[in-house]
This record gives sequence, structure tokens and C-alpha cells, in this order.
Amino acid sequence: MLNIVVMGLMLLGLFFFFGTSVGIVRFPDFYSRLHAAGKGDTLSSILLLAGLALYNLHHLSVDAILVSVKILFIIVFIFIASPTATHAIMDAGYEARVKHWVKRKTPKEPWPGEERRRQERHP
Amino acid sequence: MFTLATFIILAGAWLLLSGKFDAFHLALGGISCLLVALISQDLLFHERKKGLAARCGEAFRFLPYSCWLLYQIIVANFHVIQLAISPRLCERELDPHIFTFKTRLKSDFAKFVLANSITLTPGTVTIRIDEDVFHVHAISRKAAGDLETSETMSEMERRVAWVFEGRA
Amino acid sequence: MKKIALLITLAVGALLILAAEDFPRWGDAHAPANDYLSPYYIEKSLEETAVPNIVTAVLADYRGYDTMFETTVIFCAGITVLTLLRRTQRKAPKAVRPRPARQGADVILQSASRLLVPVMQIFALYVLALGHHSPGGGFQAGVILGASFILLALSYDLKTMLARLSENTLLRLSALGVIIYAGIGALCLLLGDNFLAYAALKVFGFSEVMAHSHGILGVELGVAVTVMAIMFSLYVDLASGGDLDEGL
Amino acid sequence: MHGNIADSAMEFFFILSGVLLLLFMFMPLYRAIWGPTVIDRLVGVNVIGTKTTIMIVLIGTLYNRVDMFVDIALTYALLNFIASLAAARFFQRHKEVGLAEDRAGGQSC
Repeated sequence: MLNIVVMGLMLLGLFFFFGTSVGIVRFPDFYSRLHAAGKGDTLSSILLLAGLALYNLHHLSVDAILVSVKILFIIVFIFIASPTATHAIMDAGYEARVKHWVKRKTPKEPWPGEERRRQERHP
Repeated sequence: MFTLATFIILAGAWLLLSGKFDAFHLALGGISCLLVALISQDLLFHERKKGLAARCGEAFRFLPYSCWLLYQIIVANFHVIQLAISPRLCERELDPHIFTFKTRLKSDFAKFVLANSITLTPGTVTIRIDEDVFHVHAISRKAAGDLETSETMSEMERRVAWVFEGRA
Repeated sequence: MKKIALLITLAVGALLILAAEDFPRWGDAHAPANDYLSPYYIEKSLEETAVPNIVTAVLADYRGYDTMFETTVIFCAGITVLTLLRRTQRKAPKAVRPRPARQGADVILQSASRLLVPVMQIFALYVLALGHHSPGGGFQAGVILGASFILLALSYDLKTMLARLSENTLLRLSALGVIIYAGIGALCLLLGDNFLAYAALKVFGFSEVMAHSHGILGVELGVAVTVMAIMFSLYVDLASGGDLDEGL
Repeated sequence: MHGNIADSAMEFFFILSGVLLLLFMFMPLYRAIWGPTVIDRLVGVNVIGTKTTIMIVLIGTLYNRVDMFVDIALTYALLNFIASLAAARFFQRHKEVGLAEDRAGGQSC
């Protein structure tokens, strides 16, 4: 029973991490890649660690509970740190005036800049 | 007063971390907590105007907020995965833009919670906070939602204000 | 002069390579270290030092000299970097770079670091204190402590952080760590045993085994203090380009 | 007997998810190596770092020594966070570093 819950949590975490990775590779510019990294990374880490913390409780003892609490510490830490790191990286990009990808209003309008030309090659 | 509160919180963290309850290790923990409480007493409780009781209230109101946030995070992830996996949706929906809005939250910590919540919820990431102006990058027009459009306060800001300032 | 230096370097290098011929083969299961030393450590370290973590026992007890000079090396390296990098008024001023506009103005980073830093410091001290039972010890604790100060310096600006923990304090702390380590050794010497022979500490009312255990803890504290101070002062100097004026 | 089967099944599952985690990590690695700008690389490295924390806990579970590995994982998470922040701050200051491609764009948004 416990094992099934653990498996469910971890599979869900893996699925979200897969989505994150695909997003990081496929999104057009650095800002939208950070969207994937900031959200997916947090949730998939939380789910995977929650699964491991639960599995750790299958031999119930004081030590096991304390170890699970430590994994909970890591979860809380990631919950605080991951969005903050996302924000810091994005702020750095904004300060360095990395341009964000904009949708073409008409199909004929050229993509401005090197990065967007690359995106045009691999839409 | 605040140093004592810091000490108690740190002692709790120590007990959970160490998991050894004999006298020697407890004494070591006491010394460590005292040391940290002294060298970083102004960190955990930065704004001294609010009393401890108000902070406990914040902590209690934070719990339902975090449940709502968790739900939002899950929605956000499905959104990201949809955008990432389906090419057509990517083509149609993706319209990144940067917008700014002015917040009414006063304290730094409330701004921090709001900023991280914006980052974790669908389609929006906080870029920076200038005084009380938030710069937000939204991945599509729809995702920006009422953060961009609302004249007074968006839903999320109202919730954060409820947690930290006690008004609805 | 340079040629003489090169010759000396080459000669010493050749000697070292010649000496390395006499080492046991790499990974040899029957090298003297594997035949006699390792089984001894594995069997005896717990009953002799009451430290379940063999690494800690070997590091701070059996090879205490080694670790003491490692700490000294860290101290010397830190001092050397400081003398090389540190700019004062007398040295040439550096080209003025535009001050990073966002420094010390990032509310999100500041709130996050205010939340995380005290817990990080507690965790560092936990790693130090429970180095006997879990992976950890002086070096790791020093790194985490130093990292917590670096986090503060990153989110606030460098001046605020240096007001909390000034450069002079850092230098004194880094020396203090080495002094704690060597002082425990010298204390053993004073109490009539060998240098760093923790058994001598039993006059304070411990059993001989517990004297080893507590001696190791004291020594680790010295290591942690030195590593923390040197790590943070290295960061301060590297990030500000030597004038301690503005950080990253 | 039943417990043993369940345990070995879980062990297999953990190994499988570790391998999957490793495979998925190659996608951020692609960003980290070929990312067009330095900041893209930073995104990839940050994600890989967070997932390494989980790998450490996973390996601990497989070896039945989670109590040890969890400390290492926590330390790793802390240092990864600080490293990401420091790198981000560094590039914020040295704007010209590695962002040549975007300057070539020339148009303002």
C-alpha cells in the first residue's frame, strides 16, 4: 500500500521533471526556459523527495522519522530556494538586457537578433 | 525577546536534525543555538514592530495559503508541460511579455512571499522588485491573468495581504 | 637566477619521481598500508576513540599532525592570497567599474537569506558536533558556515556584511582556529604526554576513550573556525577585487 | 517472503527512477553545454544541481543508509543554491561577458 503511494509520487515527480526538461530544451528564449525550470524543478523535487521520505517510514522507528524530517527539511529548503534562484538568474538576465522572444505579428516579419534567427531554424 | 524566539526555533531545528538526546549532545546543541541566536539575531525576525502574537497568527494563516499555493503549483506544472510537449499550443499560446504592477504590500517578507508565489504559479515569473513595483515576465496573455489587468489587487495579492496584514 | 631556480625544481622533481618508484603498486591489495594499517583502524578505532565514524577518527586522532598542518596550509594560503589581492590606499587604484545597480536592493534575496542563514548556521554546527557519528567534521562545517556568510554578503552588499564581521575579526578567527588546534596539542604536551596525544586530557575527569573523543571535537572546532574565516575572507577579496568596497 | 518480493520490487523501481532521472538530466545538460548565452547555461546547471540532491537521497535509499546521505544531500542543496546565486550575481555585474549574441541583435524590445 505504502509502496504504491511512493511509486505514484515518484512517477509523478519523474513525469513533471520530464516536462521541465523538455521545456528547458524547447522553449524559445531564456525567460521562458526559466518558467519551466522554476516551476517544474520545484514541484518534481518536492514530489520525488516526498516519495523517498514516505518510503523511509516503512520500518517505523524514531530514527526513521527523524531522517524523514530531515528530508522534509530539504523539501522546505528547495521550496524556498528554487524560486529565489530562478528569480536571481532572471534578474541577472534582465539587468544584462537579454532580449525576450516576442511573437511575430505577421509571418513575414523577420526575427530580430541572432537568438531568434536560431529559433526560426528550429521552431 | 526576539533573540529568545530565535533561540527556541533554532533549538527545535537542532533537535530534529541531531536526533541524539543524551546530555552531552543536548549541551552542544544549546551552545550552538545560543551562538547562532547571538550572531544572527536580527535575521529571522527582521521587522521589530510586529509582536510575536501577530507572527503566530501569520504562521497559522500561512497554512491554508500554502495549500492553495500547492494547488496552483500543480496547475502551473501541467500548464508548462502542455506548452512544452504540444507544438501547436506552443505556437498559438506563447506570447511572452513583461509587465509591471504596483503592490500595496508593505513588509519585505510579504513581498518576498508574493514574488515567490508569482514565480511558482502558472505562466508568470517575478523578475525584480523595485521598491513596490513588481516586474513580471508572463509567458502568455492568458497566464498573466488578473495580475496584469486588475486595477486594485489581484487575487494572489489579496491572499498574501490576508496572511500578512490580516485584511481581506 | 631563473635558471638556477629551474635547475633546483627539476632536480627536486627528479628525486621525487625516483622516490615514487619505491611506493607500493597503485591499488595493491597487499601493500603495507592495506595489510596492517587499515585493518587496525577498522577494528580498533571505535574502542580506542569512541568515534563510530572511522574517517573522523583517522583524520583527527591517528593522523592529527597531518590535519593540523593541513589547517596551517589553509591558513597560510589564505594569508598569501590576502597579501596578493588586498588593495589599500597606497597601492594603485583600480579602474572604476560601474557599481552594480542591483546590489543590496534585492528584496527577494534578502528575505530568503534572512530565513535560510540562521538555519544554515545551525546545520553547520550540527555537522561539526555530530562529525563523530555522521559524515561531517571541521572542514565541512567550516565550508557551510562560510557559505552562509557568503549568502548574506551576496544578498546584502559587502559593506553591511563586513560591518557584522569585520576583516580584522576574520583574520583573528583564522589564526584562532590554528591556535585552538595547536593549543590542544600543546595542552597534551603540558599534561605530560606526547603532542596531540588526547589521552592526556583524562585529567579533566573523562575516561581515556572519552578524552580521545572530546579532543577530536575540540580539534575539529579549530579546523572549522579557520576554514570558515579563510573561505569568507577569500570570497570578500575576490568579489571586491581587493578593495573590500563592493561585492558581487 | 512477501516482504522480500516487495522490497526487491521497490529496489528495482528506485534503480529505474534513478536511471530515468539521469536520462532526463541530459536535456538540461544540452542547455548547459550548447546554451546560446551564459545565462542559459546557468539555467541548465541549476536544474541539474537540484536533481543531484535527489539523486543523492535516492542512492542513500538504495544503500539503506539514508541517515548519512541525507546530510550530504542537504549540504549539496545549500551549496548549489549559493553557487547559482553567486554565478547569477557575477553575470549581472559583468554584463558584457558571453552575451555577445544578444548584442548582435541590436534592436531594442
